[in-house]
Amino acid sequence: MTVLFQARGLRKAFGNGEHRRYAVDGVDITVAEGEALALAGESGSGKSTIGLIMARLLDHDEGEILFDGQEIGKCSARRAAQQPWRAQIQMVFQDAGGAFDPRLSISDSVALPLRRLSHSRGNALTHAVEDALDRAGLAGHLFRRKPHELSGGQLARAGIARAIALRPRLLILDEPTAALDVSVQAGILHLLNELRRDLNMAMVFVSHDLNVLRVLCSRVMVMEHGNIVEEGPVGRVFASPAHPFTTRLLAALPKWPRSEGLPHQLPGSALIIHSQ
Amino acid sequence: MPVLAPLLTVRRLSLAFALPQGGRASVLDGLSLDIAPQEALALVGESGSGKSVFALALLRLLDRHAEITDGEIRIEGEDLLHASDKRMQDLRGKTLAIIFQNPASSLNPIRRIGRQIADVLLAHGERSADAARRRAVQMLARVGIQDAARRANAYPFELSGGMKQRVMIALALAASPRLLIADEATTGLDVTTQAMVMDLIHEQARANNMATLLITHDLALAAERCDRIAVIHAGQLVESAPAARLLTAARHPYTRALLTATPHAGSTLANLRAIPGQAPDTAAADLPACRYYARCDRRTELCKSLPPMQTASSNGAHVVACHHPL
Amino acid sequence: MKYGSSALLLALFLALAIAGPAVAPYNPLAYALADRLQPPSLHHWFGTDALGRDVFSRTLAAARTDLPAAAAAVILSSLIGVSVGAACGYLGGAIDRWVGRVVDVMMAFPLFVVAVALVAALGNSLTNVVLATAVINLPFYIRLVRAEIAARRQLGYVMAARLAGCGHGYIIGRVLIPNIAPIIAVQISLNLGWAVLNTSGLSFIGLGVRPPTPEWGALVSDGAQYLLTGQWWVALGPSLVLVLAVFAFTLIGDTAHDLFSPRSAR
Amino acid sequence: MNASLISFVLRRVLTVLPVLVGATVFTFVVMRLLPADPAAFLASGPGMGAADIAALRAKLGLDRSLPVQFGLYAWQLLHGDFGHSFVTGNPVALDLLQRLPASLELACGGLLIAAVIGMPLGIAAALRPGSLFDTACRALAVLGGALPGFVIGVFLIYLCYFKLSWAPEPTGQIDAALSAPRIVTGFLVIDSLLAGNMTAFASALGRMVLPSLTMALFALAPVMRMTRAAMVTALASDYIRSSRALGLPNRLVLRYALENAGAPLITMFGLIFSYMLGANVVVEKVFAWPGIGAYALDGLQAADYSAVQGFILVVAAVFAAVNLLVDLLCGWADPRIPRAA
Repeated sequence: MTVLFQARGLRKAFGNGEHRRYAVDGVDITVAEGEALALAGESGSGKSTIGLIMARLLDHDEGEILFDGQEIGKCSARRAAQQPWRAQIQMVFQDAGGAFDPRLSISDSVALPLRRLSHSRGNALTHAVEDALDRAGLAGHLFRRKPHELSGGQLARAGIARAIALRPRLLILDEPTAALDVSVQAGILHLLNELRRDLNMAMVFVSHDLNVLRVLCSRVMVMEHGNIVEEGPVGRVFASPAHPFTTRLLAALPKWPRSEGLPHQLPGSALIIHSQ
Repeated sequence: MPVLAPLLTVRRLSLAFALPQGGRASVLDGLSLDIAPQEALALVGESGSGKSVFALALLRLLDRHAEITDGEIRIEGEDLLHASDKRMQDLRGKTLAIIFQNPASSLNPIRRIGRQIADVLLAHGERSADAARRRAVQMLARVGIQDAARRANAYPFELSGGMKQRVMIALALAASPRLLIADEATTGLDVTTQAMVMDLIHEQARANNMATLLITHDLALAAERCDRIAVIHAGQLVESAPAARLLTAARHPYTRALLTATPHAGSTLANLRAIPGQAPDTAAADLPACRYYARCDRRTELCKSLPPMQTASSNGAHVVACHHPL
Repeated sequence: MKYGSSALLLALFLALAIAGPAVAPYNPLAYALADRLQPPSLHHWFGTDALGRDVFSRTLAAARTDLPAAAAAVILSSLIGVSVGAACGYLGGAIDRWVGRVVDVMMAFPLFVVAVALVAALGNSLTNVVLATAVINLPFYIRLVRAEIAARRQLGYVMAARLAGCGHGYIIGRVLIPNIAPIIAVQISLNLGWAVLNTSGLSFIGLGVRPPTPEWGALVSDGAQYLLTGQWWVALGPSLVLVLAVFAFTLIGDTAHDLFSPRSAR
Repeated sequence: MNASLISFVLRRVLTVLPVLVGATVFTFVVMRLLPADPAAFLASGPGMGAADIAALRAKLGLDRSLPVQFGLYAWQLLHGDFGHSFVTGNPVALDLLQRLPASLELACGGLLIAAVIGMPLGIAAALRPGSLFDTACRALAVLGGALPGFVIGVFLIYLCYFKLSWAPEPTGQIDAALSAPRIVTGFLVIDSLLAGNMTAFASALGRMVLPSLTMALFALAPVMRMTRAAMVTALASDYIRSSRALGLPNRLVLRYALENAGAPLITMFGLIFSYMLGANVVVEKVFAWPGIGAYALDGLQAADYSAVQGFILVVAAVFAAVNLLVDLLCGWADPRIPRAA
């Protein structure tokens, strides 16, 4: 697995004077090509801050950032828009509704990055926009709709379409399914997994929902108060957590009766109901 | 669970909202369910299913656009729908209490927490202000706040997030209600805080033989924390059963679909499946009799025309409303 | 309904201002001492003033002074206010703090104080009154736009625009300001009402417009003298028209405000 | 606990400084923009040659560099020397001190009446959003907002004095025939009461009615609109919904809302009060009321710029004092403010 993204010694503080607090306090992250990495932690753990720093939307105080072997941390977030690697790193936001300019139709919003960064125009642009929206599983008659006319699930798909339109090599997703109903969430998780496989796109999932991260990612980094407390393959970390915080996090998850596979797959199979 | 007279009885409750742009949305359609004393019932449904409207209807806190078109609600035998406003005011807090989503913002930001709890006690029978203040400090201690006497003088903004959740629970339990409704009370909270809040509610319920109604979209949370689960879809009760039974032998297609869509400890991406389509617009004129019709893979013409009849299991514990249950 | 009626009223005033002189039954400046101080009649709808001039024609002509003056003041203050506010809201930091401090000081001076000072310094002319009205309204725009932009700066679609390679100019000009345009429009319509109020108020106390230029405030001021001798109509006509004009502007502002405020949008 | 309160008070007092400094700079710049050179103007008496003008310029310090002039000017101000008014002949500071109470009397009286009428209406409208009463209040507020102070004043005089003769003649604070009571507070109504001079008291009070009513009508619209907005926000909050759900009696729920609307309401009154200081000028002209506004207007007409300059400084100082008072009251009304600042 070739290393695509590497950050070392990331530190970021907010507030000044005695209120100064390190949201990110010395974090190292490595993401391989096409990998699905989970960044797990509770609110206030600094996971979203790291997401913004990786997407170069937020300046960090210390630490270096390498993308494809090239140092990109020195350039400030304000000037990131003009950098050659801008199209290579994209992000999907938690509040899908707030992620779209209320005045523009969905296809116009998806066209914006294509127009600005890949300078495509006319038919090529329209084709690229429609391809991205199709790939994200959005129905054609929704393309010209305004954001407030779409459901939560449709907006999530449109957000993903916009992010993959430029075929970035690294995609950061901040709580992609937190605002969605369970019935719609599963569809988005399948879509993300297919896109990652088909487009060989590395994805970093920032979330507090361990169950979602377990089904989607291969590697997990657990964060608490700005530090990575544990890191490793999802299976091992979730099965036998080493760090007390991870243990407490997993213990707090609502317990589902332990059963082989789904309760309903084998009609009449005897299931061991985990005593309450 | 010995069969006692139900604490709360809801029969055929139907409710409609007058929409600002005209038309009426029938948000609840013939909802019937009971809660036995000290029972922990979960009402599980997706956003827009009407579960929170149901909670507000129980407390008659709905705004003037809502109208209860049919049905009956009785608490300890007393008819709530026709109770006077004064009587409802007495019942709220003393018999029925509720905690809303993001409980921290339910505290009056500029009033000391001790006084807020004392206000509830004074509103429900406590005569002397001093006694009310003393009992308020005891309540704070009971919900696990250390140094309660000093903390009672603090303002909400001086407390941590977790402590504010505890104070809200102390407020709700101050007048020792018979039924505590938690309406998405832990949605958006961290998993560890959620566990603390649910433990606290469970512990207080057992200590004061109080029934609880957990309203949530999280089926896993409901399964772990409640004796029985009722599933609601677009304002219709589709199924209710003891928790373990619902998980292992659900009979309604929607409950089944929810189970296969909810990620949990044992699930993998392969066996996770989304539910096609969306919940119907309850203001639409051509609403099918069973509102899961558009998304159901077992639907027939019958489901469109005839409202699904509720059939109960032999001991009456497992009820399902479907023409073609699994 | 409310929205429609105020728009109609406003259209009437705009037509009045443009077509004023052509429509006026009499020449607003022509004396006719013979029919001095006549009460309202079919010939003179608003009656005549002490110099026998037709009050109705003068009120019509006054629209050509007041409305353009108000418009000029509002355009001036909104253009400067919106750009300064946008810069502060978007950039934040030192510029935001300093401008905030200056705005606080500017708010310390009620309109009449600034107008009195400007007129004292630069001379008694309508331009100075327009300048004073603009200066006074500036802080409202700066604070409004600064707050609205700052609130939206962290929103997803702004960050998405940055991800799409858009520079700050594009984000402020093509994303943020168009999204708050309706809110600015509400402030502009409210402001127009205030501007007419201010201009006429100043000329009522003799600042800005010098006789014989017809201006609503000045007309009411002339009329006021004759109130105590029973000729109520000299002041009534212009006052009614002035109040209606201000009412039309503020009504549109008030109704539009409900349209855009989150509460009513639900 | 009170340490943070003291530091809050001190910090707030400091915020007054920029406003005062800003005001001084503003008046200094305005004075320097004057078309006429003050020295030449003052020395334009018969037989005054170029040498005399130059001498006068030196005496007035006008020949020194601007910063020095500003220093001199500021120093004078600190000593209460606002210059002399050649219209009244006495120091501007004295004139303003005598006339300030008359202006404050109007502004406070007007605001008080507006509050007594406006707040209950605003609260009642907020309690019944969307009702006929609510829409009526809003329409009244918009209409009130559209009524210029001078139109209200003029027609009140016509109606109440000329037509119905309820109100006394609108000329000045007290009937010219009566002797003004000894000045204690400068508020004629109070001073006459203190002096036990009932006829003067009745006359002063009677004469105050119309001008304060004009100011009140002028302030009624913003008071009503902002009270309604503050109450609607408070009533729509989570803590009100949960206090109802806890069975608290309605009057306690209303009290919760009122307490939380306190800080925004106080800020609103501060804003409206300073806004009314401007309206004073017009009302004082209409009612020939001897306030600082009328004084500044006369100064302007007579090109007596020291008077105008003094007026601007006094208004800025009053505004700064009002803001400080508002900040402190907000700190008391909402405990979060002192601790968060």
